[in-house]
Amino acid sequence: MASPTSSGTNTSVNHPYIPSTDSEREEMLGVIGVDSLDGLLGDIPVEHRHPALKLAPGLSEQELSTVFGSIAAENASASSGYISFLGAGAYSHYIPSTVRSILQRGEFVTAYTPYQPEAAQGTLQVGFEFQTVICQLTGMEVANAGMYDGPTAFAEACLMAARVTKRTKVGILSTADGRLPETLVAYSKHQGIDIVEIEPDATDIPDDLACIGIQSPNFFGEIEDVERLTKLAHDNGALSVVHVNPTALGMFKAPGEFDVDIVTAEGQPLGVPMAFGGPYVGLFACKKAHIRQMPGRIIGRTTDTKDRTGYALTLQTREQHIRRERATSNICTSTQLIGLMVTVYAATLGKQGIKDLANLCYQKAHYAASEINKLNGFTVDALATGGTFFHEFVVSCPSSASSINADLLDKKIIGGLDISDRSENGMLVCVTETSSKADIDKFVKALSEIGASS
Amino acid sequence: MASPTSSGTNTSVNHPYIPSTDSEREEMLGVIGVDSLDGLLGDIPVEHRHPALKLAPGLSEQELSTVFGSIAAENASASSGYISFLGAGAYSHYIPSTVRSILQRGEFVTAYTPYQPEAAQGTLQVGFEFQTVICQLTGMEVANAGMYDGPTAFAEACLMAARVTKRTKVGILSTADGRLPETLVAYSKHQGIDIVEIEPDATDIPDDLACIGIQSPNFFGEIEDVERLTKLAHDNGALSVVHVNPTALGMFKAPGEFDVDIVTAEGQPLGVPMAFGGPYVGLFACKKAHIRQMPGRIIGRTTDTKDRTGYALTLQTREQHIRRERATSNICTSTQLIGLMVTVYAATLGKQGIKDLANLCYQKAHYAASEINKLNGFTVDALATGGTFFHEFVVSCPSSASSINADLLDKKIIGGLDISDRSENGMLVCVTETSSKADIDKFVKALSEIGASS
Amino acid sequence: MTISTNVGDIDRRLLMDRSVSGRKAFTLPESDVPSQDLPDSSFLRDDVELPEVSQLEVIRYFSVLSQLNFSIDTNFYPLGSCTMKYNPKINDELSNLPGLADIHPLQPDDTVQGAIRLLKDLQDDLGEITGLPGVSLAPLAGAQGEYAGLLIARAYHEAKNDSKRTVAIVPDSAHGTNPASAAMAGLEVVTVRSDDQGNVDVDNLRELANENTAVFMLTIPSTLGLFEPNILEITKIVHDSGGLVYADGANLNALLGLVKLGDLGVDICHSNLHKTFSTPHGGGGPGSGPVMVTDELAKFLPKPVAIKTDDGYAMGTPEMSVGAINGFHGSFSIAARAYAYIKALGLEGLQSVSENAIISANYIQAKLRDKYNLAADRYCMHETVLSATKQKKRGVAGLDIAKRLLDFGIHAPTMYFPLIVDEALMVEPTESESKETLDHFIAVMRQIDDEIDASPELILEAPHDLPVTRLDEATAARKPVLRWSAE
Amino acid sequence: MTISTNVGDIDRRLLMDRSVSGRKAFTLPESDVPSQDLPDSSFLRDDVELPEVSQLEVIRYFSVLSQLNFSIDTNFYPLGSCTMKYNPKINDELSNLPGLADIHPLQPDDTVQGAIRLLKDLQDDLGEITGLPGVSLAPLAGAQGEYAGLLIARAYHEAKNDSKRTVAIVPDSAHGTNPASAAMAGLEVVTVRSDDQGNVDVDNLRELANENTAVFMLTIPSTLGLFEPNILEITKIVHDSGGLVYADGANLNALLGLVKLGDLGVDICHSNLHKTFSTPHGGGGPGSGPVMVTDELAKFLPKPVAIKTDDGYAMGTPEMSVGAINGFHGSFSIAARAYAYIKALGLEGLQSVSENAIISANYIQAKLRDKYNLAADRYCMHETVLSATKQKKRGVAGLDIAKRLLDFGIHAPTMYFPLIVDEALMVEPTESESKETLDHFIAVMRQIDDEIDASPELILEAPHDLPVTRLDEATAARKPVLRWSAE
Ligand SMILES: Cc1ncc(COP(=O)(O)O)c(C=O)c1O
Ligand SMILES: Cc1ncc(COP(=O)(O)O)c(C=O)c1O
Repeated sequence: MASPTSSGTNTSVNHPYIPSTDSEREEMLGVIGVDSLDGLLGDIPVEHRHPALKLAPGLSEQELSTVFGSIAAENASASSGYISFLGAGAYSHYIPSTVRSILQRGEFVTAYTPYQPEAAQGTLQVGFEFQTVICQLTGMEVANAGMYDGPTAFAEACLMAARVTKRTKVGILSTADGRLPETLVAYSKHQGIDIVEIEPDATDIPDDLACIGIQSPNFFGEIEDVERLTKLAHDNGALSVVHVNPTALGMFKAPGEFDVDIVTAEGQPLGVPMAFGGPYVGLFACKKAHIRQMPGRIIGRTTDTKDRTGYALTLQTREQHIRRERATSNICTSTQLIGLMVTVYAATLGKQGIKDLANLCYQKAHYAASEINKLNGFTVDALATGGTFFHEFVVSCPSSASSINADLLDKKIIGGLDISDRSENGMLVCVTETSSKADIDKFVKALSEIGASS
Repeated sequence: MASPTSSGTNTSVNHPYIPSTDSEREEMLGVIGVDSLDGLLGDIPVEHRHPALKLAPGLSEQELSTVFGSIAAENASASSGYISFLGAGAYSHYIPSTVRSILQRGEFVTAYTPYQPEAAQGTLQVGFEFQTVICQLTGMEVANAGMYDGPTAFAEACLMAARVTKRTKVGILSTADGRLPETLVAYSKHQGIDIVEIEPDATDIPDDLACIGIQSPNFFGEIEDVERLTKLAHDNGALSVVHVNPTALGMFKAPGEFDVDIVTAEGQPLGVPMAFGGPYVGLFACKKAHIRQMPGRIIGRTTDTKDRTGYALTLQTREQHIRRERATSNICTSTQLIGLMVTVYAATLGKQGIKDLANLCYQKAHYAASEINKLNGFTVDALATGGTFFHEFVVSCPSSASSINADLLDKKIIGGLDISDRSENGMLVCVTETSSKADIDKFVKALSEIGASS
Repeated sequence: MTISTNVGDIDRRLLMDRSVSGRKAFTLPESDVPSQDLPDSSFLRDDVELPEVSQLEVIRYFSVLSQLNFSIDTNFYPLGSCTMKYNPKINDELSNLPGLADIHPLQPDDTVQGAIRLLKDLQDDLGEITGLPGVSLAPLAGAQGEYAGLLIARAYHEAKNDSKRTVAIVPDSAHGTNPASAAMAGLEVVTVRSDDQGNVDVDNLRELANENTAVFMLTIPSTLGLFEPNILEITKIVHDSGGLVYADGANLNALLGLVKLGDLGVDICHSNLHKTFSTPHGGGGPGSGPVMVTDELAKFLPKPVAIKTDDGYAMGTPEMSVGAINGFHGSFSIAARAYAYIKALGLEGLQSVSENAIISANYIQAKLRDKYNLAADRYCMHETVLSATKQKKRGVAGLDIAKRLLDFGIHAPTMYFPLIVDEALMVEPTESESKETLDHFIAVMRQIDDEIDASPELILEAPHDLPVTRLDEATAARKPVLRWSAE
Repeated sequence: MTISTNVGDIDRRLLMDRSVSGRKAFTLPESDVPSQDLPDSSFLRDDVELPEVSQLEVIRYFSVLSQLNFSIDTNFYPLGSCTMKYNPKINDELSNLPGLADIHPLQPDDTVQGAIRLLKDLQDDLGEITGLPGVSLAPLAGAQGEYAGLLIARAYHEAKNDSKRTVAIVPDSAHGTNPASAAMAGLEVVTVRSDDQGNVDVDNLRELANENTAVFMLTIPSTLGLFEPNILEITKIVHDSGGLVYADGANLNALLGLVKLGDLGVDICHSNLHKTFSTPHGGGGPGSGPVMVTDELAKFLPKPVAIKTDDGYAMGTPEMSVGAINGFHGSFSIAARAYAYIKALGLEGLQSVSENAIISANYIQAKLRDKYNLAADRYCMHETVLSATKQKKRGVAGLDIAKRLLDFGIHAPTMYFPLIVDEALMVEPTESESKETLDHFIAVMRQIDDEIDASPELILEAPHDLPVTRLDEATAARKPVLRWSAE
C-alpha cells in the first residue's frame, strides 16, 4: 500500500540533525510495542500515507554553502560594490560589532518565549531593557516588548485606539507611507473600521475619529507638526498615534513631549540588517493609562521568594493564550531577538552616539539634497518649500525615476525609490551615515550626466 | 619639558575601550594623592617622557571596517573567485559551522591560560578532549595541549629526543619540508645540535643519532616507510620522530602502529583557516615513558574536595614558570583556542567523517594527478615511480612552475608551489575536498593550454 | 543585587543604573561633508537618556545575562507544541551572508534575483510538503499565517457573494491564536467539542457546520499530539456545508513526507518555520508563518509572492490578493534559514525527521504511562500530553513538576495546555534529541514522582539553583513596573 | 557526573563517553570525480576512534563547557602581567573577513598585497611605539619573541666575532620565559639581584656586566609593576660592557606614548600583541610576540619581514637573518587584530590606554595599602604587587585569598609571582575596567581581609559555588591521566 518512499522498515536516514541510530530506533519501537513506525501511524488514512514527494536529496554542509554562495552572488548590494539611496521604510545603517557579537549567543538565539521565568532571566531582563530604551527614545511612559514590524505595530495601534475610544473611524495623514494604511486595511477590514485620509494642514477633523495616525518624519522625509495635530485629535476626543523614524529621535523632539497617546515605529534602523525586508521589529509605546489595551508581550519587574529582583511576562490576561477571541491581539511569537539587537544597539550608541548619528545622517542627507538641487532639471521639493527633512527627501526629476534608476544601475548605483504614483517624476532619495561624501558625489555626478542626456 | 602630546592635564581621550571619565580620573588621582598623571611617572627620565609619536588619529568602528574592506579586497582568494592548488604545509579544507560557532563563545576566546582551574573547567576539559583526539588520531599514548605550529612542534620533538637519548645529532629525512630542518636550526643552533640528512632508503644511520625525523606524507606528498625507518632508528638507539599530515590519518596507518616515539603535525588542516600562515597549532604526541621530557602545557584529570572530577594543568614542574632555565621548553602562551577549533572539528567530523574526508581528498588528488599526467609535457612523478601520495604530488612541468603560475593567475588560478629548488621544473600541486571536479578540470585545461603555447 | 552562579556572583543592575556621564561604547565617524544648517531649535530635543557605558560593559552585561537562560544550545527543552529542535548553525551563518543580509527590500527585482529565487524555491518546497501549492511567505509568525488564511477564506466566500459565512468553528483544544485570529477576521468563534479520545466530536461538528460556516480550524496533529482519525469525514462535513478547512500546521513536524495536508481535504494551512523548519525561536521570535492554499485559493494569497517569469524571478501580487499584512516580504532571513534546512535534509531527511520525532514521543509516553496519566491513552504523534492528576492528588501540581525539572537542567514541558486536559504537561522531545537524553528525562520524571512522597518540598520549592526562585507574578500584574526609572 | 549551575545540572562526561556507534554530526559531499584506486591495504588503517555524536550534541557540549569558564567577556580578571583587557569584537570580525582568513601563506606576493601592507603598517607602528624601528612579526608568542631577540643578540656578537659573550644577565624578578629562552639560546643565565625597592641592584649589575655579557634582559616596567628609575644608568652599564639590552615588553601597556624603549638605550624588545594590543588570550593562546630592534640590528631579524618595494609590498628576508623560527609569517590574524586595535585608538587613544591603566592600578594600591602589604611602597605603573604576608600570619595564604575572590565573580590575581615577593598577589586592572569595577574589587578585597577573623573557613574552603572546589593537583601530577580511555 505504501509508496516507494515508504519507510515500512525502521531504518531512517542517518543525518547530523537526527541522532537516533537504527538500533536505537529498533529498541524504542520495542519498548513502545510496535514492529515498525507504521504501527504508530494508524490514524493516518492509509491511502494517504507516505505520499510521493518531489524534493531534492539532502546536501552536505559544504554543498549547501556553495548553493548559498551562488544565491548571494545573484544579488547586488554594498558587498558587491553597489551604492544605494533607497530608504522608504528600511534604512542602511552601520551595525556595531557588539550587536553581531551578542546576537551570536546561542542562549539568546535558541531559547523559547520566556514562559518559565526562572529559566529565562536573560531574555526577560533584556526585554525589560528594550522596553526602557523605547520609552527613553519616544518619551513615552510604557512600551511593550516588540511587535512584528513597523506597519503592523501602526495597524495595531489604530485598532487599539478604536478599542480605547470605542470608535470605528481611523484618520491617517495623507503624507504617510502607503504601507501603513495598506497594512491597517488588511488588519481591520473585517472589524468594521473605516479609514479616512487627513491632510497635514487640516484644522478640522470628523468628530467620530478614534485617532489620527501621523507619520513623522513622513513618507517624504519631512517632519509633521505633531503637536498641533495631537491637539486637534484630543480636541475631538480622538487619540494621536504617531509613527516615527527612531533614528530621527536622536535629534528631533520626542512624541512624548507632545502628549501623543501611542507611538509606533519600524525598529529596523536600530541595528537590524535590511535583509530584504525582515525580520524587523515593531516598536510600540503608549501612555500608562492605556496599558491594558496594549497588544503584544510585556515584561514586568517583580521579586522571587527570597525577595530578589526578577523579571517575568506580565499582564498576560490581555493575550490570546489566556483571553482567546477577546485578546487585544492574536500575536504570539513576536520579535524578541530583534529586540535584543535594538537593545544592544541602543546601549552601544548610548546618549552621545544616538545624537551624533542623527546629526551625521542629517548632515549627509542635506548635503546630498543641496548638491542635487543645484543640478539642471532636478529639484528637491523640501528645499523649495522650506520643509524640515531627515534621512530622505523627494527629488523631482526631469524624467521618470525608474528610467533614471535604470541608467544609474549601469554605474552600480541603486537610485532612490520611484514615487511617481505620489509625486510627478518623483524620486525618494535616502542618505544615511553609510554613504560617504564620495558616494554622494558619485551619485550627484551620475544624476547630472543622466539628466543632461535625457 | 613635556612635548606637545603631553598629558600634563588629566583629561585623557574618551574612547569606547576606556571607561574612565575625566571626573573619575580626577577623583582617583585625588585618592592616590597626586595632582596629575605626571606625578606617577617620576621614575621615567623626564627628558624621555611624552615623546612625539608618528601615529594616525583613531578611527571609528565604521571607518575601521572600511579600511579592512580595502585591505581584504587587495588579496586574491576563493572569496574573490580564485581557485588554488597550493598546499605544502597549509591546506584548504571546509570548516564546519560548528567550529566557527563555538569559536565565537567569548568564554573560551577571552579567558587566560587556566591557572585557576576552578574558574577554567571549560578550557581545561576542552584541552583534555584535545589531547584525547590527538592520541586517537596518531595512535600515541599521550599528547600535550598544543604547540605553536607544526615546524616548532617538530623542532621541539627533535630537541626532546636529544634530551631523552642524551645525544646531540639529529637526522632528518631528505624528503622533508625544508621548513622543518630550517626551524630546527633556529631552535637548536646554540645548543650544540648537529643536523644530518638521511635518505629515505638509508639502511644505515650514524650510531650517535638522537632521532630520525621523518615527514610522512613527505614534502612531495608521498608516504614514507615509517615502520622500517623507525626500526632502523631503534636499532641504533635513536628515537623515531614522525611529522604527519593529520588529514592523512583518516586513511593511512597511524604512527602509533609503528612504535614511533614522538609524533608531531601541523594542526591547521583540522578546522583552522589558512589565514596567511597563522595562528595554527602544533600537534605533539609521544610515548608515555617520555612524558616528563615533553614540552608544552599538559592537562590532567583529577578530583576536587567533594570527589568530583575536574581538570587542571599538570606536570608543571617541566615548565618555564617553575623550572626556569632548566625547563623542557620556553613555551608559555601557546595555542589553546586553536586547539579548541581542532577539537570541535574532530568531534564534528567524528569517526566516519574523518574517514570520508581522507578518502575524498585522496580521490580528488588522484583524479587531478591522473588528468595532469595525461597532458603533453607534464609528468606526475609519483605516478611514474608508483609512490603512494596524499593531498599533493609533484608535477614536472615543461617550463618553470613560476612562469606557468604567472599564466595561470591570469585565469584566476593560483597554481601549485614552485619547487624548482628541489625538483627540476617541479610544481607541488595540492588538491583537497574544497576543489570541485570543475575546478580541477579548469586547472588541467589551463595547464594544457599553457603547456601547448610554451 | 547579586546572585551566585557558576561564574561567581553576578550583578543584575540595569544598564541605566550602570550609566556614567561621559562614558561611551561607540564613536561615529566625523562628518565628511560640508557642515549643513540645523533646523530651527524648536524642532530639536534635549539629550536622549540612553545608557552611557563602555564597550566592554555592553559585551559583559549581555554575555552574563545570556547565561541566565535555558536554551536549545545548552538544555533539553521538551516544550510541547513549540518544537524546540536543533537550530543548525550553518543556517544562521548562510542567512547572514553579505548579499543576503544587506539587500534592501525595495531594490528592483533584477538586482535581487538570488533572493527571489530562494523564496520561490522555498514556496515550491512548502507547497510540495503540504500538498497545498499556493504559497505566500509573507506572514511573520504562525498567528499571522492563521490570520492570512482566514482572510483568504473570507475573500473566497466574498468572491462567491456568500456574505453570511461569518462563523469559525474551532475545537476546544485549539491554541489561543486560533480564536484570536478568527476574531480579528471578524468571525464569530463557535467551539466544537473534543470527544473522550481527544478527537473532534464529529457529531457535534455535524451539528455546527452549516451555511454560516466560513471555516473550520483544525490543528493537525492536534494539540494533544494526536492525528485526527476521522479527518476525511471531517473535511467532508465542512466542505459539504460550504465551508473551508483550515489546518493549523504548528505541528507539521509530525507529518513531513508521511502525509500531505492537501490530500486530506485541507484547503488552507500555515506552517511555523520557527518550529518544524528549525529556525531559532530567539526567546520569542522572530518567526515566519507561511500560508499554503489549494490552487483554487492561490489568487487570494497575501502579497507579495515570488514568481517565476520568462527571464528570471519577480515579486508579484496575486490577482485577488487579500493585501499586505505587513511592511515588506515577510521574514526573509528566516525563510533563508528554513530553505537551508530543507536543502540540507532533502526528501529522505525530512521523512526521517518526522519518523524519529514520532518514535521519540511514543517512547517517552511508553516509559512514563505507569507513573503519569495520559491525556489520551493511545499512540501519539510527535508529542505526548501527560496529565499530572495523580500527582496533584498527592499534593504536587503540574506546575511544581515543571519547576522541579528545571533543577535538572531540563526545560519544563508546556503546562496547562491544551485547556481541556487537567494538569496538562505537554512533552515534545523532537527528533534532534538523543535516546540518552530521552532516557535521562524519563528517569528524572520518575524520580520526581518518587520525590512527591519522599521529599515533597524539593518539588514545591523548586527551582533551587537557578538565578531566581519562583516569582511573584501576581504583584507584577497588579502593580506593573515595565521599565527602568530614576528612583 | 553532574554539577549544579545556573542552567541546572550539567553533565560533564567526555565526548567519547557520549559516543554512539552510527551517530554523526557532519556529512561530506559525495565524490564528484571518477573513482580512483586505493593504495595497498597494508598502508590503510582501521577506523579512527573519534566520537560519534550528533551536531546538536557538539554544540551543546561545547556551549555548556564554555559557561564553566571565567573570561573577560563575563568577569573582571585582574591577572597581573597578563593584561586582561577588553578584546574588541570588531577585531575578531575583521580579522576573519574572507580575503584575510582564506589566503594561503605561500601565495605569490602580488596576490596578497593587502595582507602584506597590513603587516608592514603594523611593523611601522610598533617600531614607532617602541622607538625600535626594526620589526619582525614572526614570533608566535612573547617567549618566542624573547628567543628571537636573544638569537639576534647572539648573531650581533657573532658578526663581530665576539664569541665569548655567552652570558645573559637576568633579574631575579624576571618571568620564567626569560631564563628559559636564554637557555635555549645557549646562554648561561646569571641572576642580578633586586634591591629593597624592587629595582635592579645597580651595583650588583655593575659587578656582573663584563666581556662575557651577551645581553641583559630587563622587564620594563618590571614584574613588580615598577618603572626602573635607574634605567639610563643600567643601559649605559650594559652597553659599556659591550652587551646589549633586551627589554621584555610584556608590560608595554604602561608605556604607550609615555616613553619609547629605544630612547632609553634598549636595543631589542618584544611585545605581546595578546596583552597590550588586546588580542584575545584564547584560554592560553594563540598569541603573537613581535620583536623590535634598533636600526643597526634590523639585518638580523627573523624572517620574514614585510617590506615596501617600488611597486607594492613583499615578504622579505633580512640580510643576516637569524632564520625562520616557525613555519610561515607569524600569527597573521592576531597581527590583524592588533592592527585594528592600534588604528581604532590612534595616537591619543593609545596614550590614554597607558594613562588610565596606571591611574587604575595606583588607585587600587592606594585603597588597599592599609590592609595589604605592598611589594614596593611607591607609585606603581600599570599593576601593583600586593603581598599577603599580614594575612598569612593570620592563617590565610595568598592562594586562599585568590580562591575566595572567585566566589565574587572576580578572577584571581597572579599568585606567587614575582618569586622575590612573599605571598605575592599581582593585580593588573587595565584601563578597560571601570572605576565601579575597581571599587567593587577593593571592597571585596577588604571584605576578605575582614573574613579572616570573622569566618576564615569561607576563605580556606573557597571557592564555594563554582563547578569544582579545589582540585587535588598533587595526585594529578603523581599519577597523570592525560586522555580519555575506554574503561
Ligand atoms: C498549535 C499552535 N498554533 C499556533 C501557534 C502560533 O504560532 P506563532 O507563535 O508563530 O504565532 C502556536 C505557537 O505557539 C501553536 O503551538
Ligand atoms: C613578563 C612576561 N614576560 C614574558 C611572558 C611570555 O609571553 P608569552 O606567554 O606570550 O610567551 C609573559 C607572559 O606571561 C610575561 O608576563
